[in-house]
Amino acid sequence: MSKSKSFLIISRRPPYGSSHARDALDTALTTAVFEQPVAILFQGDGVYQLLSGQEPGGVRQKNLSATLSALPMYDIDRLYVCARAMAQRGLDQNDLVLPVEVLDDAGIAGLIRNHDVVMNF
Amino acid sequence: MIFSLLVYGAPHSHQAAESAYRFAVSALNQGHGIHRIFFYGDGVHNGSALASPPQDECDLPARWQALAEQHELDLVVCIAAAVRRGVLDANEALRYEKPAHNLRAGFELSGLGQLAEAAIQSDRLITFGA
Amino acid sequence: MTSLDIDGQLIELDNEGYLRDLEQWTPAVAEALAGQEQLALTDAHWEVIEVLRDFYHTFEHAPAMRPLVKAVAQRLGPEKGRSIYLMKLFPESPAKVAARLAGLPKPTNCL
Amino acid sequence: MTLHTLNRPPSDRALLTDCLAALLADDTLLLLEDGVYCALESLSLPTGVRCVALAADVEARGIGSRLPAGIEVVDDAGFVELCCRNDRVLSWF
Repeated sequence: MSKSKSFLIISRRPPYGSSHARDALDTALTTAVFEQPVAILFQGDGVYQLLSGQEPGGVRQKNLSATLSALPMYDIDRLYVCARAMAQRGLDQNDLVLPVEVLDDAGIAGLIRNHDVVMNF
Repeated sequence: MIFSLLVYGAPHSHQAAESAYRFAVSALNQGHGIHRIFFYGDGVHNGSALASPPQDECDLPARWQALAEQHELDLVVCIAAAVRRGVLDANEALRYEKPAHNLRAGFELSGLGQLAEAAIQSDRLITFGA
Repeated sequence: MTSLDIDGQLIELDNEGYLRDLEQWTPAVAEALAGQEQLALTDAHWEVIEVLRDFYHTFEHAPAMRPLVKAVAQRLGPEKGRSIYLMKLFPESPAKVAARLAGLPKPTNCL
Repeated sequence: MTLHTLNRPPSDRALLTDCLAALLADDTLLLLEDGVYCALESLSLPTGVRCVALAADVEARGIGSRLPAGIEVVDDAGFVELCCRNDRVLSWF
């Protein structure tokens, strides 16, 4: 594809309760396969997607964190989490399945301005 | 200006699809182009040929179809989201060995790549979330 | 509806030749599926099928071409981690053909 | 410049908080669908941020006379114009 745009995907929903988190991830993977630069920001309850120890077999769903672990295989390595979301939930980097960069509100506002296309899920 | 729209809500359950429809009409009336309207998540139900609201309520799938015919719009329903929710065209009905298909004329099933492509090719992507 | 006869056990396939029950996959099933494509599986095929099955079990989805190439490169070296190499082994659509032989779910045609 | 749209009522506190925190000067916040109820709260917007509500949704919900002074009402054409005038559109839902 001739044109290229930078994509930011904001994933705000927790895993399993609805299809939003899975849809956000599928959109990120597909956009990366189209060779566009993709960053993901986990915000609000979306940070729960990254929590280690998920075992969704009992609710008959696939493990979202397993698919998230594939992000580096798609060259998606700019992963951000909202500092407020982490602090409110008492989470830190050690609780998560992937290394992420923690952003404060000003950082997030700047991130949005730095991307051509911003999609929220 | 060239727009693409992403519609995440089913008709009737959520207002998102109706908002998207009004936006599309307004943009076209102002002379703007619409590259694609992409239906994702529960939004795939906008492409059902079988939606049957009462006569005094808005039949959004029928309106989309009429708008598409009038303006040659590209209405794309996410194939993976659609087949999971039982919105199939003849080809997918055959692939999954189902007894019927129900994708409305004017819509087509295609992959998520069409959303990425739409975002790249359009000046603005507007999401109508649910 | 077609099926494979593997040592007297009937393995049902759907109308596109994918396993109805993914649990029934064995190496012998892969050989039989390859036979339908006029492919004779060599060690070179098998190591890619192994990479694909590992990818699926680790990441819980069948990869598109690009991440498949990357996974093959990581496991089998840069010489093999190239789409041309995979195209030779699994003609036309390596991610699709190899996934069928590896007993992964039927792709949703999502790309 | 970013056009932010918000379609959830103010009871979805986390969404509203994250949306407001993401606003920068020269951005516009467009309230639509159930989001128009947010206009009835005293929103603390950063300086230089314009807040508008979609006319059809305001009328549908009967809140036109209750809107505070700082909130402008735009019709569907105004929504399209805002999309043109901003560099990107981010939907909060």
